[in-house]
Amino acid sequence: MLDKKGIAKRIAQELQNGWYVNLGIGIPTLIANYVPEGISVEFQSENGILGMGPFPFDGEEDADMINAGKQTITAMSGACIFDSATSFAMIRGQHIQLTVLGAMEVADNGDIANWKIPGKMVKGMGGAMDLVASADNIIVAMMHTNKRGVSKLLRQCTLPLTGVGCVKKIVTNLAVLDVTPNGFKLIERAPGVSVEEIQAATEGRLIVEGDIPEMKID
Amino acid sequence: MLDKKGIAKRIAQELQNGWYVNLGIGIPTLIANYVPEGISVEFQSENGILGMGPFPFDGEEDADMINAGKQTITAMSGACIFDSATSFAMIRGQHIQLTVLGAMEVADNGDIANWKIPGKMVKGMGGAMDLVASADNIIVAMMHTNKRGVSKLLRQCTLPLTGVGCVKKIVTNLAVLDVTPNGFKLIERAPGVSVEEIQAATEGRLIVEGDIPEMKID
Amino acid sequence: MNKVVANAKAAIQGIEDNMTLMLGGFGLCGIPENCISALVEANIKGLTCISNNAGVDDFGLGLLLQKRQIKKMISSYVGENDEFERQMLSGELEVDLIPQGSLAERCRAGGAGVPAFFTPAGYGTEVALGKEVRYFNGKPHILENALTADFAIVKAWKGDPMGNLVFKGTARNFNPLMAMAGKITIAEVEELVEPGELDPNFIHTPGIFIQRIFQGVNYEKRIEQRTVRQKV
Amino acid sequence: MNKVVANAKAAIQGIEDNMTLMLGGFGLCGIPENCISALVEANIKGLTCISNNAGVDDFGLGLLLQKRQIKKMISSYVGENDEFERQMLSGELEVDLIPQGSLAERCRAGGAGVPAFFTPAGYGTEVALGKEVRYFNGKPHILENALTADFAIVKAWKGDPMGNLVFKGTARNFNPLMAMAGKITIAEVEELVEPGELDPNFIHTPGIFIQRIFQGVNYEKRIEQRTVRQKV
Repeated sequence: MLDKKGIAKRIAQELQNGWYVNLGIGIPTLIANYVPEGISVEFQSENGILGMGPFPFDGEEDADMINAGKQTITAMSGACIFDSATSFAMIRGQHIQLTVLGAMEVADNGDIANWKIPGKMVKGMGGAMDLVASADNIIVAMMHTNKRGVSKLLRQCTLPLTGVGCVKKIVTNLAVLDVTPNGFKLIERAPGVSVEEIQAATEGRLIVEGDIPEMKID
Repeated sequence: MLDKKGIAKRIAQELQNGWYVNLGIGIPTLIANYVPEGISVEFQSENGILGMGPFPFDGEEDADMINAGKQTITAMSGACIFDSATSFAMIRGQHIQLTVLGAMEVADNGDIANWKIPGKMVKGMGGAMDLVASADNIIVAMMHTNKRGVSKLLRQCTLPLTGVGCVKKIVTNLAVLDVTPNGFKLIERAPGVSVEEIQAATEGRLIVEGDIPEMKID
Repeated sequence: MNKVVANAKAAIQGIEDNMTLMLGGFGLCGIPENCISALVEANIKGLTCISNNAGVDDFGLGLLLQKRQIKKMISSYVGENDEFERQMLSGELEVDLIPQGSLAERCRAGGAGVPAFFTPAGYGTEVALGKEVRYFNGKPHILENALTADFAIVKAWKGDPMGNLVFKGTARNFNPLMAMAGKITIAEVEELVEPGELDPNFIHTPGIFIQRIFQGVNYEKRIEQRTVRQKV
Repeated sequence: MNKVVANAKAAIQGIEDNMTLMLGGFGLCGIPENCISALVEANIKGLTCISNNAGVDDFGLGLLLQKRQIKKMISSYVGENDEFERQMLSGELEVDLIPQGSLAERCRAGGAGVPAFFTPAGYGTEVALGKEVRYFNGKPHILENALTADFAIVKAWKGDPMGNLVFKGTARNFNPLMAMAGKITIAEVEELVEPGELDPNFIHTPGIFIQRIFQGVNYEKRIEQRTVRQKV
């Protein structure tokens, strides 16, 4: 089974040279720490920066330099700054090659819910609806089940949707899965996790074809 | 009767302090030379500059600084440069207080035709259609009749339209006229021009109420 | 052309109860601190505020929420604010949540004279309820309307008396878009410079979009999430 | 991320007969001179060119017209070009004339993932034929579609290897918008600078929109209307 770092490391293996990447808050943010050797990517934050760098050194924080999670950040050499409309022009116009975000639920048709629990506090969708509706390549990073052990990979979402039919790939603490027209297709198992365990934790349709390899994570 | 300079001088009297103004090619361009004392306006050129200044001194031309007529220009102190989408955001978004342009024909309902003569060379509308469709305050600067002596102030335009019902005021070599729901309303006569002469040169409905004063031009 | 006013109090003249305001900023970054304080002091009520976020309990728009000056918030993300939550759950506060990219584009459209446009964001969700759906290249889109405001209030780094503005870093965010969409737009700046001091080639917001400008005072520029690393 | 190619010839690899190109510039100001020469040399035919103007007889897109490489022009203003006139009147050249502001906004929309938007420009004219009309605030608007291109070719003043661009003066014009709307966008620059040399806060076109960049040579930068005044 993977921890959050492990999920981030596994998704980092998907990065390709020259990609522009938008990372959501939470597990996705960790991916920036595990970019493979020899791969050069640029991170976009939807509040208006491309070429986002690491956190500033203590004492060098600049209130005018934050990411979409409102964390203080730095800019890499070759970075650029722009307004929110230009930022979402990049996103909506499909100039971003990969979007990674968290989810509360994913359905086996690619629907995603991650912004609202009716009756509880509604914080808002932020940029998530633009991201999922626009990106060709969306990976969801999340735990396979919620805190009560209930599957988050469902036949149908129960929460209000963020986007429809948009998720392409899911990386959880248990598995890597592709979203196909016939449901979740199991691609890899997390180290030490059996197909049966994944099946048991997946409420939506799960496709298991042939031998399922175990992930390779350093 | 006014010459082209006179038309420009008369229109310059309409300028109000703090206005942003877009001047078309031809007579309108001359208006910049006659801004009244104490009035501060800024000229926009739709290819992407606000705060357009006079022509450069001989030898100081910059190929990268032109106006919409492709003439070399300078920038005033406090000018700014922007792309064509931002430029037309200013125009379409009604941030420009006055647009002055020439016309081949104006109808007494405010329709204007100034971009195409079927069967002859078509040069294109450039920014004229955006300007006339967007501006609240459009003045047409033109000669009252064409070279063959035919009226350009018509009951109905005969040429393909640039915009419908948009012209508010017309300044010609003979008169100042407002466009009203009932036709062209005569406001002022050019020096030495009689109401009868204006009537004879106007094909569209002309409204003459009371004494029509003569323009005051320095 | 001189658009300089003395201070925030002078700048907000004409803002009345029940008006619609746009306020720039993302989180607490790039917010018009001086004007928010002046609005609190003037105790203007019943406001509809269009702003990506709603501040925190004791800063930014949270100050207006505390005094119940806001009737309705139009935002994309409104976490980090207990008083907001309380007012929303109790029904005191109306809230209209909008995808962030649609919010940005709707402000720009409002300023650019584009009354409506199609976007894929929100299709198939609550956001699309009651909105026209149309397919382009086989992909569903919804029609979104432009947003405008009685007053837009933005915060810039530098500005000149004609209203030309330059922003710093990610404090730019929504400010240039909202600047376009106000019937009257107020800019507060950290530094008011002489005319001609800003390079015409590098101005973020052309002065034409600004009606009033002043140099603000006592900027706190609070940081919401101070994240740092240690020097090795 | 290094997007630098050797020269115009390398940059235009992949442009084939019958493709659609966008070319930046207004008149002869800010046009991609090097790439136009390379297209002439490569003798690519049947092109659809989206460009505000069509050059003059012996410069700019006029060079492609002379060699009959252009099948269709999509522009707002095409005067100043006798060969253009001849080809259009003889029916050799298709021409689609678009209001200048709609052209700019349609390119931006193409790059921004906005498939269509409403604009008042052209309502009641030939431009509106066959287009949907809708009233907003009592004013008629027409629906315009986004424009995209197989390749967009832009000219900037300075650029870095990641594709970040800075333009000079009114040579900016359509270049930043078309840069957004190309499936592949080529930037030719007067000066290719080192990474980090351009201030992140003052970049006109973010590198994300650019796929190939090179430093051009022998810029003529011809002036169409040399207008000057004399020193007194």
